[in-house]
Amino acid sequence: MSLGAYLAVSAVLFASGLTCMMTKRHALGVLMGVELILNSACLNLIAFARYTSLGIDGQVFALFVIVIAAAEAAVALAIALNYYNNFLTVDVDRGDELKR
Amino acid sequence: MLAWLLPFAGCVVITVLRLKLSRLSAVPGWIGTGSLLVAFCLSLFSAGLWLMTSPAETAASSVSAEETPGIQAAKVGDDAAHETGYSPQRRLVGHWYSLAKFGEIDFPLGYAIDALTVLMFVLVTMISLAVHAYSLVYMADEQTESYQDHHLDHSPGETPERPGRFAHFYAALGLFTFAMLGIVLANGLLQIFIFWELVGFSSYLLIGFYHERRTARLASMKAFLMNRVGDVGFVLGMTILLVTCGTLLLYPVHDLNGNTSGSAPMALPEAFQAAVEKVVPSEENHQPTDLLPSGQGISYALLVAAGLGLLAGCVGKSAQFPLHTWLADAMEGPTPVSALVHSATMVAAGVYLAARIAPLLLPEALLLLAYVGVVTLLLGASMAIVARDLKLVLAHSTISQLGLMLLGIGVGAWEAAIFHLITHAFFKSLLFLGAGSVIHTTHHEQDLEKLGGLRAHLPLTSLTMLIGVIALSGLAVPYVTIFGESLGFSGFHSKDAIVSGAMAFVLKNPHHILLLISVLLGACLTAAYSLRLWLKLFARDTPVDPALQQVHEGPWLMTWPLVVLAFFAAFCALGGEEGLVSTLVEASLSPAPAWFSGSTDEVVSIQWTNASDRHAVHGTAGAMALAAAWLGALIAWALYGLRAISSKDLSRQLTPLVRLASHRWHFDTLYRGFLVLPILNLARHTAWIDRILIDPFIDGCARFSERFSHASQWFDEAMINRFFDNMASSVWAWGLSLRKAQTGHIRQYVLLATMAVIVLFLILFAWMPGGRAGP
Amino acid sequence: MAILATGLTLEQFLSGYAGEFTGFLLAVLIHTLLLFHVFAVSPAFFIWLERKVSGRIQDRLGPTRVGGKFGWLQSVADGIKLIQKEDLAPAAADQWLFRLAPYLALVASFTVFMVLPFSRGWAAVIIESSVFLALAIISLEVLGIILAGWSSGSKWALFGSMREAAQMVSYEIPLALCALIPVMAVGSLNFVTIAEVQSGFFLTNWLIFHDPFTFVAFFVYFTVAIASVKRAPFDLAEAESELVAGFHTEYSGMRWSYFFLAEYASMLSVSCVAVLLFLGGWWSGTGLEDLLAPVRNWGQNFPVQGFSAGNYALNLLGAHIFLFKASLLVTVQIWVRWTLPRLRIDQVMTTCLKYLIPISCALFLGASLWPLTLTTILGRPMLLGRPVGDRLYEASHYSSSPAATNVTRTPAAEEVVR
Amino acid sequence: MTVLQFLFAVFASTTCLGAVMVALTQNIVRMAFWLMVSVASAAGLFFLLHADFLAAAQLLVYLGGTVVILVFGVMLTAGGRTRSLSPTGGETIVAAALALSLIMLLLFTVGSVDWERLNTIAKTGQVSPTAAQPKNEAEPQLTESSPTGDENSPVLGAGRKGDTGHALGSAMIGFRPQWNRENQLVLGTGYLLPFEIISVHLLVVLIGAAYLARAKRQLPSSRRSPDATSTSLLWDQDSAQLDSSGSANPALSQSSPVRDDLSRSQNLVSGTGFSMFTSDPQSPNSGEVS
Repeated sequence: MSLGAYLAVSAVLFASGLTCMMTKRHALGVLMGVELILNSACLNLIAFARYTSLGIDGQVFALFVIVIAAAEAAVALAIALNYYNNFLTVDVDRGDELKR
Repeated sequence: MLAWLLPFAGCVVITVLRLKLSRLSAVPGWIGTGSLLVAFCLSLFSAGLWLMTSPAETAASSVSAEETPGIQAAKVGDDAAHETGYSPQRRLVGHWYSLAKFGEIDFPLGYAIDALTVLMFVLVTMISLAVHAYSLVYMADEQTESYQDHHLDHSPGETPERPGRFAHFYAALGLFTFAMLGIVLANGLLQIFIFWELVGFSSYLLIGFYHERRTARLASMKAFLMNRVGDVGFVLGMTILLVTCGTLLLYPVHDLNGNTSGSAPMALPEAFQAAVEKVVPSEENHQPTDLLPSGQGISYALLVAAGLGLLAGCVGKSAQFPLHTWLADAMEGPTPVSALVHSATMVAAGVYLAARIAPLLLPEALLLLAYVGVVTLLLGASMAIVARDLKLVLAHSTISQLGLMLLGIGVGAWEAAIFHLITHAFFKSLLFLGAGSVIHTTHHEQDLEKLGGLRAHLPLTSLTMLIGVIALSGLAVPYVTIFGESLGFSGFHSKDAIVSGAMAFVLKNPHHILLLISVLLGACLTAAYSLRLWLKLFARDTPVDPALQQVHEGPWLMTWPLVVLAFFAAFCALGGEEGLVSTLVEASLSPAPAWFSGSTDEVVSIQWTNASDRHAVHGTAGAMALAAAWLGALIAWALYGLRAISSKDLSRQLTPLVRLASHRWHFDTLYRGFLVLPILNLARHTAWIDRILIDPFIDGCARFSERFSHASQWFDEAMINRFFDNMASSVWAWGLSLRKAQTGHIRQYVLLATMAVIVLFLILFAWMPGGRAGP
Repeated sequence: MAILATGLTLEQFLSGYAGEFTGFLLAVLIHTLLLFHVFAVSPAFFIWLERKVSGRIQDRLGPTRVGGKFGWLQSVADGIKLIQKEDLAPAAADQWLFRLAPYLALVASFTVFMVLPFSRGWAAVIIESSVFLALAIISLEVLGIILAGWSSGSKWALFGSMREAAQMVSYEIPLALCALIPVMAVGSLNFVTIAEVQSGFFLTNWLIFHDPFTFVAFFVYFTVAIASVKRAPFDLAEAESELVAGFHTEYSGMRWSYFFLAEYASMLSVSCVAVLLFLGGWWSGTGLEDLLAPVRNWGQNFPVQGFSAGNYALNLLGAHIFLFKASLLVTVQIWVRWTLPRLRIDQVMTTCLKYLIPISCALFLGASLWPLTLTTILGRPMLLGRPVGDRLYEASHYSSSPAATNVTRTPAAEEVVR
Repeated sequence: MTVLQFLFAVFASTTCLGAVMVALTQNIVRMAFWLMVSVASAAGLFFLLHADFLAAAQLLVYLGGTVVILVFGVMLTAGGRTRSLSPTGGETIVAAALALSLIMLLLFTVGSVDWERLNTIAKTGQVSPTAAQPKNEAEPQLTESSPTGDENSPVLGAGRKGDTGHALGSAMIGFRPQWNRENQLVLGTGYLLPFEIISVHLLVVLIGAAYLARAKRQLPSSRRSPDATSTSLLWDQDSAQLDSSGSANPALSQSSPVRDDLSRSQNLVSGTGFSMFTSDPQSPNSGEVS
């Protein structure tokens, strides 16, 4: 298999994640989009690690990305819960209080 | 060294604590006293160590090792470097820290410990301890929130009140002691000068302690300014010495055995000697015109001036003839302070320094010093004998005794001078504390005419003061000895030493006979006024003033220092010039430089004496001094004790003289007329110039700049502000319009960002073919 | 792919005959079938076992009718009954997820067996980080359960699945930490290596007796494992006295039985992991294998080229020993279930967060310091048995894929590959 | 069709399918399911890329941790208004158009870059003359390069393709063997510091998340109105109710300002506008358990 195939999969992942972020009004839906995007980055890094001279470094970065994604999910969930506590909804469109 | 730091620590602690403690608390006093007690014990300990290890010949390195815990770190030089030829004394010199270093010249902070230092430590800490303890009672009325000062001028309806300053007092007292110890410990003129000024400052604090009183304010200011006059000389002298000798250190660094550690820089006496020897050969063919600088070498006159400058500092500090007026005014301070100032610390500093730097003084300077001492001696004595104020008598007595000491230095007998300094410290502090006791118990009554007949009420005070008076006047029972000792108190021995020094000097230089006569006259007067004081106070059995009927002794804290000091005043000079104290003093002072040993000098023809000369005339001199003292005592006895002669008649007959003396020889008037008023006038004229010429100019400038700023204000407001306002409002409006784009919807932001990325990529691909890496 | 003979994987063996792609597919098929065999039969056995054991503990007989005196076929009969039942889905349920969820749980618990070696080289997938992968897959079962609970549209199911989620997420941490302790002692993440290291004459070579920390870690691991397969006393997700039946309240019939299948398979899989990590894997610990070692060389290329009958026989023996140990542990789990009362949910969480995690952290720390300390004091890294390092060297011949290590050793196998 | 290609096809298709379904589905739990599918298939892709350890990490962290947490969060926040959270049609169309164009763009970019040449440049540090060769000739060279070098790579434990656990671990603790441009194996600097930083970061995140999500009092159910977003409004209502109830009893009305103040301070402290003091006697069913 070639590098390009993996990059194509990653592109699909990325675009789906972005779409998720653009269309989902549920806060956790947006979060899932973020996860998809991070996953696509991960896939990219590992593919480059496999097919180029990036070597083991790519996997190390991917590992860091995974860890960061987990941390980000925890914090984002906490934020979402707080958001829910304060707004009684998880609709991100209602979180425009700062604008008013 | 620890003993030196403790009072400072006490001072600091008190200063800190006074922020926290109530004004009613006696804790600061106890802290101060406690620290002094420890310091005193440490001093005693080190003195004991010093005495135990005293034979310098057998001193081994183990001795100095034993010494270290007591006197803190001797720098043991393992190799015996060159034995400094001129200083066989045991001395511990070292440096802690270099303040600054300019090329070759080093300004270190160091210490020079020898027998005199140790002795002075014991003395200072002991007297200071006595004063501290004494003050616990004397100043007890300061432990209040509202201290009523009856000496203040006030309208009858109100009593001026102020918060008590007990802690303040102890802090200043601790600082004072610390500074004096610093002088004693210092090695190097610069360090001495630092502590010198610290002494001046803390004395300013203490003299002006009752600073609500105008007199106290003026007195402290006067003391400070007078000291400044002397200090100018000090600084000048130091500068000259620094230029000529290249160092300000008194002694080279070496350990107890005189071993210098490595290549020690040349110390001051050595360098000075070298400088003098460089100059003196050019005096072989002495021409008066050669006195002034003729070549590029150092002028002899410059060296004399250096000595004179340093002496000016001593004169100012020790309240000698031209600058003596501050001391009498300094009585405005609390009495314990006076005791400390007059005995061990401030005025002693001058004499101490003079004795320390004596090898640096050329004969001209010494001679001048001798005459200054004589004049002061007589002046002080004459003022003391007519003074009505209890403390003033003692103050003038101090002036006169200090004159005696400087005379001793001036005639080359500086061992005697220091000896007298020490004995004087004891009995003068004793007298002051006794006077304080009287004043305290009689509720601040200081007038001798109102006091009197207190013996029955204050038995201990009267007894101790009698001892002090006898010691001061140098009285003794002639030709009677007990246990091989002549029957006399400490003053007898020390005064004898000075008188013999003066006599030996006069014998060699007969044209200076005036010195001897004055000394004897001074001794006579001393005995007279001191006995007068005692008789006035204690002679009669019943108080003159009925208000003093209920007077009785103060608490033990007040009387015990008196007793202790009386003991020392009586017996500290035991053994006379062969005694312990005198020996220690002799062991530590620098011996006379080479030119002292009899060689006739070219400029002022003086034959110098040495110890053996003085010893030869000792008996005669003692007899003469004793006779003079007895004469004075008898006169006083006749006048005030027996009232055989009415003192009033006598004073009426000697009216001009008495008036002159009681007006302190009009020195204050003279100073006022010749110095203060002209300066004030000058100031007035300067102020006039200021007002007429400079002020209008400045005003004009100000007015111009005001106009200018008005103009620029207009410019600012009309042009710049409007410009920025317009800009800000347009930015504001723009921001408001942009705000509509900020929907606060996170999804929209993502959408826009994605769009932007896509557009950017498209632009990149469309217009930047270089960005395409593909085929 | 599993190592069929010395230096030859099944995939390589089949490829030699049927071409690469077909060989691969065939190998996959064979592995799946074999594993599904284990996966499907063992729960049936354990369910029967549980019924009997619980019966004995409660002083009764348990199933006695179907299939003879001991009710051998009771599980089969239950299975047939469940298959026949109607497949119900509540109206309030999210139908699609509701139907999907049991399969998710099933797949997760099945996948674990993929990386478990049953004997030397007998694993469907041999990879270096198989312990890690096994732990990862064990933690996936919860997803199916959560989805099941949520999609049921029932409060009880939702509560059950919430509890399960909280419990699983918490218990994953001590589970992984305890599993890491033998991993650290051996220095490999490979199940095969870890098991091979525990070969030898006596039990002292088992990692549970490696040092005090592994000894304690085994019991902690076993406790946590019980919790992670939500067995009593940690079965809060299906606490019938509080939540009717927890996450599977709304399930019935075949889908309901899938959950049970998954649960019992999970019990077996965590027990297998425990056996591999702590209890000597497929080694009897009696030195029997050492006696029989020459057998491995018998019958080289016996039935066909690249196959070794002696080796196969010994591996078969090891697999039986392994399964026996694992079944023993499952029995202990059953025993525990019918002995201890259920904890409350807060007690469950407290047990994990306040006790088990700190304990396992302390064990981890101690286990990492233990060899250092021993080496400093005694000069050798362990008290009993041969040092792991020595054994590791020997074991490394079997642990990794033969493609790399054994190519030069067996020319016959190489021929087959060509 | 080789085995690898077959497996890639399976995993890539499920990955893409899962991702697209995440984007298309509106039900949040189904989204989570599809995310699960996508992530698990991505782990399969990682296996294919010889990153076994990462694949396991992906399964453990993403699937076992992150997705579970997400679903957990979904359940915790499911009690809100049941109004549909689906986007408007226009939004969807715009987003879809954007996403499609982005995919096109990315695919175009991927296709147009000569990766082999770039790789050669990166390896040798210079633009080699062989870069102009056709792409398919360089294909084998590309596929054979492996993160750990080759089978005979001296990297620790690299006995087999995909055995990156040892290499990763070594890199994490500071030993990173790498090939330099002269094709010699040298010891590069590892990732010990980033590793430590990431560990501390994780800890901080854990504590922070626990702090953020700590239990707070919820609003009484009667207040669950869309406009109940301002806390100041809430205590005003509370105090108003107190006053109205206290007007019947003069003594109570006397004491009401005190309680009012108390409740205000409580509200200000708790920050959510719900005070146990004020609402307990009025709405006993307020403490709804989640």
